[in-house]
Amino acid sequence: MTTAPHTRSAVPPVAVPAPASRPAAPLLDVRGLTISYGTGRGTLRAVSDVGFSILPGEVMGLVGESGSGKSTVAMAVLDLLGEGGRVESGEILFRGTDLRRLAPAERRALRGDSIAAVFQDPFTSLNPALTVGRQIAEPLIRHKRLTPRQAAVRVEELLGEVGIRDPRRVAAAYPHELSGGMQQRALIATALGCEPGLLILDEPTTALDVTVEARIIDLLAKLCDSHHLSALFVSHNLGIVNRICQSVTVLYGGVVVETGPTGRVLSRPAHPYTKGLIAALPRITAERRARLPSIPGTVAKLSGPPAACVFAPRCPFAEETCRSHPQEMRAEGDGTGVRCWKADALATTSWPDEGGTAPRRGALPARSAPLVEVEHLRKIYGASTSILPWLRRAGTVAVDDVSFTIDRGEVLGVVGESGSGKSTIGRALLALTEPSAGTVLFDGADFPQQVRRGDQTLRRRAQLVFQNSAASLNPRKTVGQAMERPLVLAGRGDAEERRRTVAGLLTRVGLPAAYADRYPHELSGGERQRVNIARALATDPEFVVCDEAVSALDVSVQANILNLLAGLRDEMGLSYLFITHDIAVVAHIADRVLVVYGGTICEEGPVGRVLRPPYHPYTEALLSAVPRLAEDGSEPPRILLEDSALPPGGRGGCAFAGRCPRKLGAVCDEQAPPVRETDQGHRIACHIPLATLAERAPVFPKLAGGDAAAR
Amino acid sequence: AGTLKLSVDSNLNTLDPAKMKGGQEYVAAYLIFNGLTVIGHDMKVKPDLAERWEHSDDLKSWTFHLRKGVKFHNGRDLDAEDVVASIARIQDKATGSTARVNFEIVESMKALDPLTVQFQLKTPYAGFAELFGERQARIVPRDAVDSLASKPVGTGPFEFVSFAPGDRVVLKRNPNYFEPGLPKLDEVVMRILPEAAAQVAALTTGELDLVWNLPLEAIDKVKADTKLKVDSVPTSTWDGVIMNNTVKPFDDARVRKAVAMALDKQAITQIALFGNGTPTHSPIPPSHPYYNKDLKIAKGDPAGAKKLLAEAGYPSGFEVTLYTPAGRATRERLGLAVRELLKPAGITVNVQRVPFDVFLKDIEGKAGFYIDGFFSRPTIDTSFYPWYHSKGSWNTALWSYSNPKMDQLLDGARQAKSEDEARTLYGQAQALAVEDSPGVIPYVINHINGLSARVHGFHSHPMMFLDLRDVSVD
Amino acid sequence: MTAASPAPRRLSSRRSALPVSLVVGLVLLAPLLVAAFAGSWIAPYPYDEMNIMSRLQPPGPEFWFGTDEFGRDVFSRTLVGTGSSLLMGVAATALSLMAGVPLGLIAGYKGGRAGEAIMRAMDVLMSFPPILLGILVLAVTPPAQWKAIVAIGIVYVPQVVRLARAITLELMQEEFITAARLRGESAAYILFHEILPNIWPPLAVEASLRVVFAILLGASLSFIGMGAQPPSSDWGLMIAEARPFVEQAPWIALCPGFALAIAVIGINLLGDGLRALLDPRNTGSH
Amino acid sequence: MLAYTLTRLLYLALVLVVMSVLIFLVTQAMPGDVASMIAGQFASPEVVQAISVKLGLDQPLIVQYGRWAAGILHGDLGRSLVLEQPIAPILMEALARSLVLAVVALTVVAVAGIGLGVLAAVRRGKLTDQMVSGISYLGIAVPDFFWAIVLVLVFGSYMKLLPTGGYTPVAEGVLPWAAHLVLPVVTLVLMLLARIARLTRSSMIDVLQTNYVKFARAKGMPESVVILRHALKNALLPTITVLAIDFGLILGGVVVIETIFSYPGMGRLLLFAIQRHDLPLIQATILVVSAAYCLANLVADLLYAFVNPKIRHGMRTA
Ligand SMILES: Nc1ncnc2c1ncn2[C@@H]1O[C@H](COP(=O)(O)OP(=O)(O)OP(=O)(O)O)[C@@H](O)[C@H]1O
Ligand SMILES: Nc1ncnc2c1ncn2[C@@H]1O[C@H](COP(=O)(O)OP(=O)(O)OP(=O)(O)O)[C@@H](O)[C@H]1O
Ligand SMILES: [Mg+2]
Ligand SMILES: [Mg+2]
Ligand code: NI
Repeated sequence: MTTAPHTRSAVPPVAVPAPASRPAAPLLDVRGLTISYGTGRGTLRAVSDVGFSILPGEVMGLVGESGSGKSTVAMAVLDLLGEGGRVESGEILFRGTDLRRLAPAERRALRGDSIAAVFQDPFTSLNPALTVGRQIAEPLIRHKRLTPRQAAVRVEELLGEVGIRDPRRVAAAYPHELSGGMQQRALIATALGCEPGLLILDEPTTALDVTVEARIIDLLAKLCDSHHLSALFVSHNLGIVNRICQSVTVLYGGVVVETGPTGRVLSRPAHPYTKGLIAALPRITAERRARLPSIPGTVAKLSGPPAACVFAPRCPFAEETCRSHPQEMRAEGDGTGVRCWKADALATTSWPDEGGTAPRRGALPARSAPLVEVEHLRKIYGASTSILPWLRRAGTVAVDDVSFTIDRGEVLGVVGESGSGKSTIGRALLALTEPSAGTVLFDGADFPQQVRRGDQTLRRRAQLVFQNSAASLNPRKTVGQAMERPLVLAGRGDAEERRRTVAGLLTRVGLPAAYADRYPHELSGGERQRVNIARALATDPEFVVCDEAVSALDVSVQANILNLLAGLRDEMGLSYLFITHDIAVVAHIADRVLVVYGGTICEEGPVGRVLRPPYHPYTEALLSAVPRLAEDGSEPPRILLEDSALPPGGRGGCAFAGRCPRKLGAVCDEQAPPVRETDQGHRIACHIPLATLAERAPVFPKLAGGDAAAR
Repeated sequence: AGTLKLSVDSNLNTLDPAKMKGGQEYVAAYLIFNGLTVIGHDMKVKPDLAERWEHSDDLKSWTFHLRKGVKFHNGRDLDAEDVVASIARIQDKATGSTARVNFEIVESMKALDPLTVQFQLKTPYAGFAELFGERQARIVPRDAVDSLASKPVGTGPFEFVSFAPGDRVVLKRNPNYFEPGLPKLDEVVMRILPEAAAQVAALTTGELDLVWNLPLEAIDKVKADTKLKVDSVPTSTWDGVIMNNTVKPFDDARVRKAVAMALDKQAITQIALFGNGTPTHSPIPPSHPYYNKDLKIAKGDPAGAKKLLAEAGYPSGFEVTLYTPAGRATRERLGLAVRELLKPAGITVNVQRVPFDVFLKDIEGKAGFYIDGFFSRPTIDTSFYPWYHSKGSWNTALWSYSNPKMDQLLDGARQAKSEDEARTLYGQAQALAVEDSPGVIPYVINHINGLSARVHGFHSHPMMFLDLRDVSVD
Repeated sequence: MTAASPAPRRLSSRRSALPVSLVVGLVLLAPLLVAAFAGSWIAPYPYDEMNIMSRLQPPGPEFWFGTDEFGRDVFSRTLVGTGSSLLMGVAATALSLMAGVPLGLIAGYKGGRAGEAIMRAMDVLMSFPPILLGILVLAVTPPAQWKAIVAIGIVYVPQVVRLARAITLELMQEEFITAARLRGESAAYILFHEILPNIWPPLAVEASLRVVFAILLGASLSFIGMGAQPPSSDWGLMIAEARPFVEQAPWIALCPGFALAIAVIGINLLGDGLRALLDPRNTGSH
Repeated sequence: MLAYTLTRLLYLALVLVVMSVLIFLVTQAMPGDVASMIAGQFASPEVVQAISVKLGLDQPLIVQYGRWAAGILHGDLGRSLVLEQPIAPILMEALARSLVLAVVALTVVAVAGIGLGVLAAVRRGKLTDQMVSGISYLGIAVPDFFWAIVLVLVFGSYMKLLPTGGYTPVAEGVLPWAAHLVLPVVTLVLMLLARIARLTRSSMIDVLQTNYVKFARAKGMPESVVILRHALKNALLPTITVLAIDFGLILGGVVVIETIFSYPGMGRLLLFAIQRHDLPLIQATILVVSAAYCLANLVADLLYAFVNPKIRHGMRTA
């Protein structure tokens, strides 16, 4: 990093020279860009009059909620808008030339050479039918005119540069043989191959696990430094933007609402939307509270040029002027711009916080018998004992000897990386999968066994809220029909009564009763998730498994749903098993946490205890990888895990041993780690003595609430 | 000299003459094998392997003298034992030869010496020599009977070369053929081309020299082509509307008569044969000297038929299923014509096509009403007696017709001392056949071959054989 | 960290304009449908009336599409044949759907041994030459159109099973199925109330193609003498019977040939249109 | 991959065993019988009986099946009752001829169909696309026998350019051999091309919308490389399956086309056998056809795996 204002607070102390004076010519200068899509139902103006510039060596973040036009802008720069997409007006100046004036062949020559890209999803961005090496070599051969042999050499260098230890093997591999992190690194290597001036990164880490994501982000930051790269970094994750970008542009409804240096925008947001966005983010370090602030309303509809402030319908500070006049971008010094005439007036006003800091509901009722008891749960998928020797398979151990309990009214969070068995645990609890071993007791009764016997009565008392709100509603059934069905099964009343119940449930989750007649596709994602929750509540359950129930939602919607769930828990005394990979969400809503890795529980305890040392090495890595905003405090050095393509752990030893940065030796591989208890039900399964584990510095020094939060 | 390429319309099942059943197979049989006698183009019996023959006065003992020096294609000399073995094989039920019934009349047979064979008959039979002109009665080498089906060995003008089922049979000139200077051709290729259009197209492009049994629909086209010609000959091959005389409602002669009355044979001949045939009353064709010219071919008379039906107790007609064997175009057309022509008489006919094997098993001789057809037979007796005599082999299996008067006439004809007597008797029999109408025989069919102008010396044979001995190709 | 993605749109609103192909398809099919139901009333002549005097007449004012070798009016025959030809396609398809969809549903839902068994059985059925299946069904008893329909229906069962199973397997991944199981729904309810309604749109498209294939296979069966029986005027049979006269009297084959082509194109377009109507996102078509 | 192939082969064997039983039972159930077929018109019951005994048709079904199955395991397909010849050579000859037809026709179909499909997908919505669609419709709309008749008329009867029927072995010269193949091949191509082209078009359109194609474009690859290297290989998968099914179809006999062009392939052999009620020939033919069909499918799946390394991988672990 040689230029650019270093508001980025988080980068570990790489040598950072003092900011030089701003060089005059931006590398990429986008002016008045307006883009529309022709769709079956008319023209959709996805982006209106967007402008920003990126200086050489600068990484600019482009943030905004889903559908705000981030990808559209990125693709317009690449000239890859695809069918129906059309740049209506504006200029895209790259090194001073307007790309729009170039012939298609000239733009193609720039692509992959001077302007390279990495997309969101490495799994789909690599051609499954070609080896990784070949795909990386393509632009080298094309733009740099290398011979295939030279290219092959260069490919290995590049792979080494992005931190792949065995470049030769990886180059010869097909994409599916690599883990997500390795695939994403291969994409980055491809992008770097021709030493581009500008890198377009469209949500390059969204599809990855937190720990892998942290690695990739670090790598990108380092590469931007070492290669003196400029980048357009598209993301909706403010934490990551905070980590890697020097400046940020915030899009809302296809319009730039705010732009400025990262540190300033994230710590002192000027536009109401930015304020809301930041406020709605659950924080690990924040005070534990009942409700998160949220932005009411739904995403702006994009059809014509904005006639008023795009955010006005959802803005708590809106006045008549906002609803009648389009807003001008008001530029200030240090590259800051805000599209709100009240920005100055609101400078010190923060987003209204309905829930306030009211403490959450009081202590849990005295421990009675737990509602859910899981003992030695084990689930093996796909084992086969065929008579044909070549068909015999050991199967995947998804969950390996897991035991825990959930009290009435308790929220148990489950965190862990993808494939660690979180969903399997949830499904086993609901008797959706038959456990291979172990027992699941629900209110003292053996749930799976009852279901096996055809007794469905317990079903009513345990429900599930899904991750994918779209997939969990039958597209052919109205909301009302979907919600009515559990009532019918429960033998609940006549049609009229059922209708009333449905209406009541809808109101309870904050939807108009008239929504009962809508089809799922007529609802927004947040509304669908509310319907899901309402459906789960239809039978008055006592226990709800939320499997990534908020992961697919935008920050503002997520806040809404979290508030709803918390409210229901408080009102109805529900217990949740709350599965997520977002530790901040768990920290916000859960009472206790299970950290799972490779199907085993490596750490368990009250939230406040788990977030503090002593940590299980995996928990520590996980926590350190969480991207966070500046105000959460300076980031400690991240513990980077090698991402492994292999399923975790050798059986018999510690599941995490293969990737553990603090591995002791053979003992980790061979012996199951002992479970050690610190206090208040805080347990860690690790060979390393507790005292040693406790010596580590806390990952969140500013963790609010002190020990009190841990109760 | 040269190669003659001809086509037949259907696959050959077998090349074993005793087991042959289809015209296309007989084509091969006459090229590869000989009988003791042969039916000439004039329908008269001629010597073939037998130089001459004589019979005892009571017509019960027949002696045949074989030609000297005849060799099978495998080089062995023909002798009388081969004749005995060939006929014995036909007599064996397990062989399944359709000619077996012909030889039921044989009491015993014996090779008197290598060139003389003698048959003792159970009953006197004047037409015995003609029986050896019958298609299946070919003389085969007694030591090679097992491979006849796929590798036939005979004494005929052409030697077997190869047989690709479904595709072709290739024959070459027999250098040792007993008629000096014959055959003229070096090679004969029999292609199996089931599609009429393909046959005709191949003939026009010169890929074929001869289409055996030219499809009737194509005659006009071939005639129009100057490079092609059509050769046709009347035969006594006939199709018939078979009514089972023991099955209701056809057990009533009035009903049968009504059906016969309603059918306009002229129209039927037009529809089914496009006019390439002649209306007749019985298997005796109008071209034959024994044909009863006093019997008129009546126009269809639906009104009369209706009346007769009413008499028989069917004032409003009846409904009946008419079965036709699938894949025989003329017979299918005949069936449809019958359906149409019986409609005005009040008879509702449902035509049903059945696959040929099903037809053989379940329809022929069992069903009440169906279309069937028979190849011309070598003699008047063999074409008439089996169908009309109450003990006739086809009769019992076809329509079960029985009239003592008819039996008397036919038995008499068999022993008739003079041509005139025979003619009179057969004339009366024909009249009786019309009167009783055991079934309706609407026409006899012309046998037509299409050939290229390059082919010389070809004459269509009334028995539908293919005689290529004298044929040459430019 | 949240992975936000725009909610996929499943269905367009039904108010959107009808796809062109649907309209064209319907326009093409309309006269055929009329003919199918009213053919024998509209037809100028009885379909089986022979007239030796006017055989093989070329098209003219008296006989619009000429006459065949029996002097029957080709146009009338084609009209009357519409019903049986279309019925062949529709009924055979309906049959294959009725047998195939439940089997496919079960194979997809149950998986495991039952599913495996069903699929292997389908493999066996599929490797049976369709002609033989046809012949068998037709030959066991006297041929009749309904038997040809059954034969063709059976021939297409495996394909339908495969499709239904594939969609079911896909749907089984969807969480609304889990939701139903979670409610304690019976397998039958899940199959017929949750999965079936979602199978319907792609199946409708498939069905339109099947109808086409069934009509053509029916025609082929008739063509080799295994389907419709004379003097019926099934199009395939008509074309088969016209074969020997195709040079002297091409109109005998052309009239039913055109009718067949119009039906096939019409149904195909209808299928494409349906697909477009039901799912605007789907762009490809087979 | 090996394990997968083994499993598939095992399945294939299983399917064939089931098929053999089924074929046997089903053919037994067919009406008509070979004995009366051989005996001919009006054979007396004793004759039919005698023939039945000679052919062993009077034995219990299990015995007959056992004998038949044992024969097949020894590579003996039995003897045709009607032709009185061993079946194997007849069958192999017909199979070889069908194979020739299948290979030639499918090569043309594959090349032309994939080409057209890709073209239509790339020019989606444009005139080229519509023309390809139009041609497809024509191919689908007009039944194969109609095409066949038209071709016979035009090329055989009017233009007299090509032989309209039959088959000439290669031994008699390459030119006549090829000439005899032209019309049946063209008919088959007309019949099959449309489906392949449309299928390729639709999967190509799907693939062209994937991320990896977009990424290839983002790398600055020219369209030709994007389409041929990146898209086509992945788009071909469904096409391969359909080609395999078509291959099985032609091997199993395209009765109508074979009849019209008098092509002595499997279809006509089967029809012949069925018409003559020659059970051993029917059974052997269907068994071989089924085996060919299953094998074609297996090859398609293996080819699938070859084209798509992901599936290959799945096979290794499966
Ligand atoms: N090909 C297209 N055709 C029609 N509309 C489109 C197309 N691509 C995107 N849109 C619409 O344009 C708007 C902006 O989409 P874009 O993909 O740029 O959003 P985004 O900010 O990248 O969202 P996300 O965070 O979900 O990736 C959305 O309303 C989207 O529905
Ligand atoms: N139905 C199944 N058949 C076979 N393997 C399965 C099945 N479901 C899950 N698995 C495997 O079990 C392991 C645990 O899966 P699970 O879905 O419980 O993980 P998770 O923690 O929920 O992951 P994610 O965060 O991606 O949802 C994984 O390796 C997965 O591949
Ligand atoms: Mg995007
Ligand atoms: Mg999960
Ligand atoms: Ni720098």
